[in-house]
Amino acid sequence: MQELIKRAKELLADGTVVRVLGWKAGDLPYNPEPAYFAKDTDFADFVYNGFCGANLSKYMIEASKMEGKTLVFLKPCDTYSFNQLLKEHRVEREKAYIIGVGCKGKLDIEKIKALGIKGIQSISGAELTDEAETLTVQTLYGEKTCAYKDAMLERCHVCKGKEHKIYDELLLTSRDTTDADRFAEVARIEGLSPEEKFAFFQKELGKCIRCNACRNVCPACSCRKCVFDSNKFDSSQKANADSFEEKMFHIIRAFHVAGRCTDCGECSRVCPQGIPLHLFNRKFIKDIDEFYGEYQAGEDVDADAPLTSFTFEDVEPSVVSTRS
Amino acid sequence: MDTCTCNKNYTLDTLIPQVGVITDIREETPDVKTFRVNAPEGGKLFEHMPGQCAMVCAPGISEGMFSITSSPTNREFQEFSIKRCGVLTEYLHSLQVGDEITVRGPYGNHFPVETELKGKNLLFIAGGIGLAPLRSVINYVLDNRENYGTVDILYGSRSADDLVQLKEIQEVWMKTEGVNVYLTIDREQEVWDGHVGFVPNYLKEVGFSTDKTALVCGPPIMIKFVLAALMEMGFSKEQVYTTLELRMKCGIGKCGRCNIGSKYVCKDGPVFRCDEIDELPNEY
Amino acid sequence: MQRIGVFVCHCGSNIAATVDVEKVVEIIRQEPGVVHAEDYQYMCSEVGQAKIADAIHEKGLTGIVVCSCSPRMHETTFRKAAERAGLNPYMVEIANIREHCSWIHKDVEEATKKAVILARAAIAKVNLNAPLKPGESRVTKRALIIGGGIAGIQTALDIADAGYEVDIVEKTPSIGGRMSQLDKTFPTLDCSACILTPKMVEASAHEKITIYTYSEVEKVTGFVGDFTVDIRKKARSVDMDKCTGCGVCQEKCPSKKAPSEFNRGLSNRSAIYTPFAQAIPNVPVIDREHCLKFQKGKCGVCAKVCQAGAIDYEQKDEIVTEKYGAIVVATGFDVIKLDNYDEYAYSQSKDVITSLELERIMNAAGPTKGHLERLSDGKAPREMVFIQCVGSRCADDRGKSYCSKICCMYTAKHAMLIRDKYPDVNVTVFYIDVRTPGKNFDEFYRRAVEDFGVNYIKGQVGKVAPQPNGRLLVQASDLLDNRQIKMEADMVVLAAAIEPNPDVRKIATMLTASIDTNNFLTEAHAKLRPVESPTAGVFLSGVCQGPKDIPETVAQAGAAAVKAIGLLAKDKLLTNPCTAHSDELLCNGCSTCANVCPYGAITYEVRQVNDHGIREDRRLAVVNEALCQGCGACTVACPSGAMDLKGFSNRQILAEVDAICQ
Amino acid sequence: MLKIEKEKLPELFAKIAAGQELYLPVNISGQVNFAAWDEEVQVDLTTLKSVKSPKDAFFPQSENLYTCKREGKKITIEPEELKNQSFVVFGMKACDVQGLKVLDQVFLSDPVDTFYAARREHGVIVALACHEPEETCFCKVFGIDCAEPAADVAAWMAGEELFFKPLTEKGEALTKSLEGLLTPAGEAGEQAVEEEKAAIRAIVEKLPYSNLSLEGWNGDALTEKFDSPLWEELYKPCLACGTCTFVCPTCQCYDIKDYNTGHGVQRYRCWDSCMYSDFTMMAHGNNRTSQMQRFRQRFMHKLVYFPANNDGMYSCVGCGRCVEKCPAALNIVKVIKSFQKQGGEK
Amino acid sequence: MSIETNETFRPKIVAFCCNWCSYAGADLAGSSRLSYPADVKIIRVPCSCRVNPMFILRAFEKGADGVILCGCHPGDCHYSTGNYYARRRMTLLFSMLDYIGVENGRTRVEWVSAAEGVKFSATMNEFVEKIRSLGKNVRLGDLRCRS
Repeated sequence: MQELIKRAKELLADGTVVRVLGWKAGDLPYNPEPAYFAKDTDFADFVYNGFCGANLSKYMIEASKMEGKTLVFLKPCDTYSFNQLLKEHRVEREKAYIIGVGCKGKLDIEKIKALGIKGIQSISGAELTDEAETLTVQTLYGEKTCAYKDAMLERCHVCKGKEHKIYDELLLTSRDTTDADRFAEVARIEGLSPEEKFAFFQKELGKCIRCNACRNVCPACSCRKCVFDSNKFDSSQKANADSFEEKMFHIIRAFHVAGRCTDCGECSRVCPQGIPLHLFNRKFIKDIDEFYGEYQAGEDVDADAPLTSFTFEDVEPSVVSTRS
Repeated sequence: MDTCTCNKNYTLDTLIPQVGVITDIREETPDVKTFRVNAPEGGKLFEHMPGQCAMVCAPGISEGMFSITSSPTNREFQEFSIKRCGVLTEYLHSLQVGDEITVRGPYGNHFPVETELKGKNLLFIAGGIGLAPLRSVINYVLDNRENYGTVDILYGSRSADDLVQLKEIQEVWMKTEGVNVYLTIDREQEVWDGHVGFVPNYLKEVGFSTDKTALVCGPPIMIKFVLAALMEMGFSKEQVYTTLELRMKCGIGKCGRCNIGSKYVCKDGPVFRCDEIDELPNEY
Repeated sequence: MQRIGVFVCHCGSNIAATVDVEKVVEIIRQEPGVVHAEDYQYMCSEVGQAKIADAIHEKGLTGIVVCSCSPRMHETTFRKAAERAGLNPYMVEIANIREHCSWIHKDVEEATKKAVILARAAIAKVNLNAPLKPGESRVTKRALIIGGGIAGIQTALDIADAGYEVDIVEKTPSIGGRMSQLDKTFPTLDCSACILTPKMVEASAHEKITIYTYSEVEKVTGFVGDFTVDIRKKARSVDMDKCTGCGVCQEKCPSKKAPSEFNRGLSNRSAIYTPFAQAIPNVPVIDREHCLKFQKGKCGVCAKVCQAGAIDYEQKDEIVTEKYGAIVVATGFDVIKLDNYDEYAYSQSKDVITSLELERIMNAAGPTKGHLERLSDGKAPREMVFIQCVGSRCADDRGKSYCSKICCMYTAKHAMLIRDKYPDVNVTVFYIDVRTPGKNFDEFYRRAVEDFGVNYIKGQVGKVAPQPNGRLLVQASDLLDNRQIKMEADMVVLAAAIEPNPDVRKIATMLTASIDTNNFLTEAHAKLRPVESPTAGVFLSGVCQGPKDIPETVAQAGAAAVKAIGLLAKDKLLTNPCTAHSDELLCNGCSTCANVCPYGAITYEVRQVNDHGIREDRRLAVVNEALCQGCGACTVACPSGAMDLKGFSNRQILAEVDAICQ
Repeated sequence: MLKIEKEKLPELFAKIAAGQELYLPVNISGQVNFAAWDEEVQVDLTTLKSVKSPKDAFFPQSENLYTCKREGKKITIEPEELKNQSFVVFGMKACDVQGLKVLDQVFLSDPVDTFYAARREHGVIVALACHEPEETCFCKVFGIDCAEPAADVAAWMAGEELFFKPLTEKGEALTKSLEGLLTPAGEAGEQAVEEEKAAIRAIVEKLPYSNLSLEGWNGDALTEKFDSPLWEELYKPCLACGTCTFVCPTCQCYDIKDYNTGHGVQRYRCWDSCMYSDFTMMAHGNNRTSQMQRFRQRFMHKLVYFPANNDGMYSCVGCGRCVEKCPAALNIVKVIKSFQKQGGEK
Repeated sequence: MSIETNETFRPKIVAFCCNWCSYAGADLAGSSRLSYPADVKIIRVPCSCRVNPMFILRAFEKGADGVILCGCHPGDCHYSTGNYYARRRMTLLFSMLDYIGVENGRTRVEWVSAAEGVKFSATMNEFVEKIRSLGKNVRLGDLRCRS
């Protein structure tokens, strides 16, 4: 963390950048927030630890509109999002100085709480430099521990790799965290009967409160005005009146980001109701891989996107009913 | 448990509208029409006070807040002057006599015609469609002439074609004793032999004495300059009333949209005395 | 909200017999927005159109719904009627209650109900219609003809005679096409070359016509009136300007093993060659695949013998880019491959040939100098069998489902010519049906049977088997006498089906012209617009549109020319106003729309916008309305819904959906 | 005071639900929210906070107001029926109950919102003391005692028992209907509840936010707070989603919309959020164009405007849901603290 | 569900047809008097690529029991490439609907040329039959629209 601060201060001092986009410590051990730093004194609150899960790429849309260059710290997975935004002309490369920061998997406070740990006062072991595999949590109800792994966000278990896809320089080393198959859950659901599938999603989506957190945090959902906020399709809805609306919203949202979603996992991370929203996006990713060849959004800025290209031999839509 | 009967105590919720029948449509200007609305069984939909508004709705299309332009002293109907400027108003303009709409209200406060304004000399300053709420007050005042002092009306518009209620102005207001009407349009026009110039400038030209209470309504930019002019002329803020317009949905100060500072424009407004506006955060 | 008038057409009894028209009117009259509704016998008639105009005037209608036949039939009619009455023509929508309703349903109640729903959908749409105004685009006064056969030549001549520049692009080294390979033509038996050659000469000499032989269309962009075409002039290796056409090079060329395309591979030609004697231009090309110089690096005989110094081994393909207002496709046909018809032993015996090969054999300039002889041993045949419908009118996917149309007549011609020239040769024709509609056609066929003694047997040939004695055993069934036939023949001639030139698929894609499942180009309307492609500015000439004989081809070529001339004669074209447009407040500037636009109609610019009080510079999509053809691909690619299509807007389509699902 | 063994709670719920609708915290796919009880549901009384506050038992996320039907030119209006049967909400916390008091100020003030009023009238609230308060709680700041919730019935979970104490007439009536299942708590019970209260209060004292100071936040602080440059810094991470408002027990902004069902136009209202960019947007402009303004509005409303209109009552009850759920880790505590810090520096 | 109810069940079916091929194919089916059930209602769009997934979901929302999209055969698009995009979009959309448990027979894409009146009618007959066998769409509709 100190290296990051030191380097940021240097780049501010030599005029390379006029502001730094990073994370500021919160008032609880686990809630750092994305923040700008412009002066030396601002860095007192600077933090980079396991709870800094927020993908800062999306903030670069706004930062690209500001005067001067912004130093942004991007984790490996965030760089895919940055690339994708670059491809869509939503961020400006010249406005960003990217320091790729290492990552040893990001933590999910919900998972820690789900382990029955509450009344949290402090957490140790979440720093990138900590070698420990265990988090030690001081709580109002005594000291608790849990394995770092068990507290990790789902997305980190299926990490695409710790290689930064775009950067000006790199700091801190990463630790490989992949220990699960990215598409296993999607495949499991695909294997269910229509009734079971329906019941599963009905239950999950039934929790949706249409708060739009998933959409607003999503680097691919970068529309200035979402179709669900405009009258272009008579689709502006927040009624939450019955299950159809959530389906409409989540299917269309997933469709709109199909071929653009880098699978950064922010939607699932922020959902207040813990809906595994990545299951929608990953379904499209899996289908795209299977039907049109493997494609990773944000890997290559110049690659043709799956939904804006085609081949003459593409599968027919009837494949949906014939393949299973 | 048994069905209880306690709900009978509740009157119909204020959010539930009434059906209104359009009984007359007057084309005031190329883009303003005045709609007369009655209850389906005849008569007025409700009683109101000058300056109050109502939510007019074309079901399935949209709903909007419009000031009631007819005077409460009119016992037969309510009128709305509506300018065509969006989906709803476009739709309303396509309606014909006999068509039905829904109306709920009246909402908001009103000009203090029975309190502060009583006995005062009144100066009405309106621009364009801004005459709509003031017309209600003017007719109320004219119908209760004995309760008020002098009445001066300064009304301006972009062009001669854009002056609303011109017939009434010329045939009633101008002919009423003790009422002075000053009309102006923004730019020269062949058909126009009256005054030409913006409302705030005309106001200063006429140079009204400060023994009056001013009621101002019109486009925001006009209000801004009229207020400045009035201050310049020596009026105090306590002598000036105007209306605010924000996005409104419920009309009863609960949905949160028109909240500004501790006021809800739809409930605590739309009529504000200018010194009250000064206390609001600058978000209007 | 519009003031809508609804007009329901009886179409005589076409609609009224199954749809209760009065009831539709009665129900629709109650719909919100509908201020006028009436029915009439024939809405498309003058009286019907006048009713629309009257209602527009009297009721101040702002939107019209006509419930009638398909919009493909009369949309334009009603739009024009509305326009004459002062209404924007795009405020008219059609509810198709004939093709999509009365003609396919029998139950009156059901059809009436559906007609009401279709009318409601149209009303819902027209409520959201906005007046549209077509833009204008210029017309380049030059036509391109793809294919230099008789169809292409005729079209080119007709257009050029009208005073417009015409370019012909021909893939082979010479114009002339299939017709140049024919010997005699039915039903007059005049010599094909004698009537074709003057046309070829006329075309090449015409000052308005430029001929690109040995060339192919490489790329087409643009749209009606303003196509830009890249033509690849393949390297001929011979300088067209220097060559005198003396022919010495072909004589001296040591490589003479290349199969002659012109003779359908029945003879060989040299590596440097002109396809046939009357070729235009009379300039040879070097077939680099068979040329020793190109293959082995040594030889160079032709260069040595060429007095004019026209041989140029270094010549490269050249791309010519030219602008055209109209394009005529005249790519013609080929006979099908007979791989699927092993039973006829085509690949096993040299004496089983196609009719087109027989044409070459019968031709004096052909491989046998016009002598009828077996290709296996050069002997004169005594017994000849013709088999009809090989690959035509085929029920399964071995062949073509359609009738190739010309085979009956050319077979009669062949039979007659053989019997005339070689009276001792017996000719037997196996047929399914003999189809001879056409001027003097049936008379011609009857002459073959009655005057020339050709033996016609209605029956199918099951098998042709080469015999050890060198003859061919033909097994067939005689359907009229209901008996099996086994006979030996010396030659068997197969009337192989014809199919569109295989290159047409590529060309159609470039032109965005549609083709049917048999690769024939689709006409804009099967009856009323038979020589136009649905793609504006593209016209169809000859067999590329469907099987036809020479007179029909020439007639269609002329018709295509007239259509093209009609277009070229205009100075300006009105463009389709149903184009995409982007809402600047919603546009993300992400380029997704541009990535799917087939016309390159979307570009980006940075512009300041005022988004409800926020002023900022934004990268925004801009649609070039002259280029946009209105497909709508961009509207779906756009995630924010900024892109929409005029005339088929999101909200219009959704309104139709709602009305239907109500 | 009465009591029931925890293991008998299903019987209790069944009995309540036999007479009326019963809403209580239920775990669905890993998340606890208030939902209607039936034998299938997985009741969860140990999770401290439901994701959404139980306010939607009284102010549903979405509710129909009326249906408008059209025949030719004729319009008819069919108002939605008001709630006319009693229902029980079991397991609300002290902060949630206080949240309703805040909503009462809005919906029961003139003109009364009859839809809300009918629900309030028919709703019986059984409030549960907070067994193990958490670090995100700060109800104490607003004078709420989570050890002793004030509702129709107050309840405590202590040991293997649930203690049940009716506080109002409605509460008494409910208790009466449960006779047989509930047994007198006795001296020991009273004692156990007192111990539980003490334990709760002891933890509350130790909570990190419990001594948050609201000094300077009141109805009079309008201009000073409104004009502070701090907002410009504070709002930056805000994603403009509505999570905070939708989980909040006091947020009451709503939208009124029409839905065309094909057989009529349904007028419904649904929760809205002042954080949404189109909340105040009009055809010609928007009086809060920037996210900073919208962000400021939410907190100014809760801490300044609302107290100004309601005798100093804050429109925040310290439930801490926004603290837990904000995707950008922003929350009202950070706002209050930032102003405090700035005040200190001055 | 008993068989009787299935027989009396009249589904609502929306067919999006591209203007150039399939709409003309439907016209041809009409002029050839090739009948198919009146349950099918056609919406004309310029190209299959004009069909937004929102349209399809909207149809289901408002009570459609089946939605079919007809366009030119691949390679024959009037706009040259439109149906290729439509093909990818619909493949993914249908796959997603299948994934969330919507019966996959409720959606279909069929390529119908202007000459294929017979195919158009046969396809519609087949599709209606399929939807009848699936019964009313209950998994993807807005409850408020149920009559």
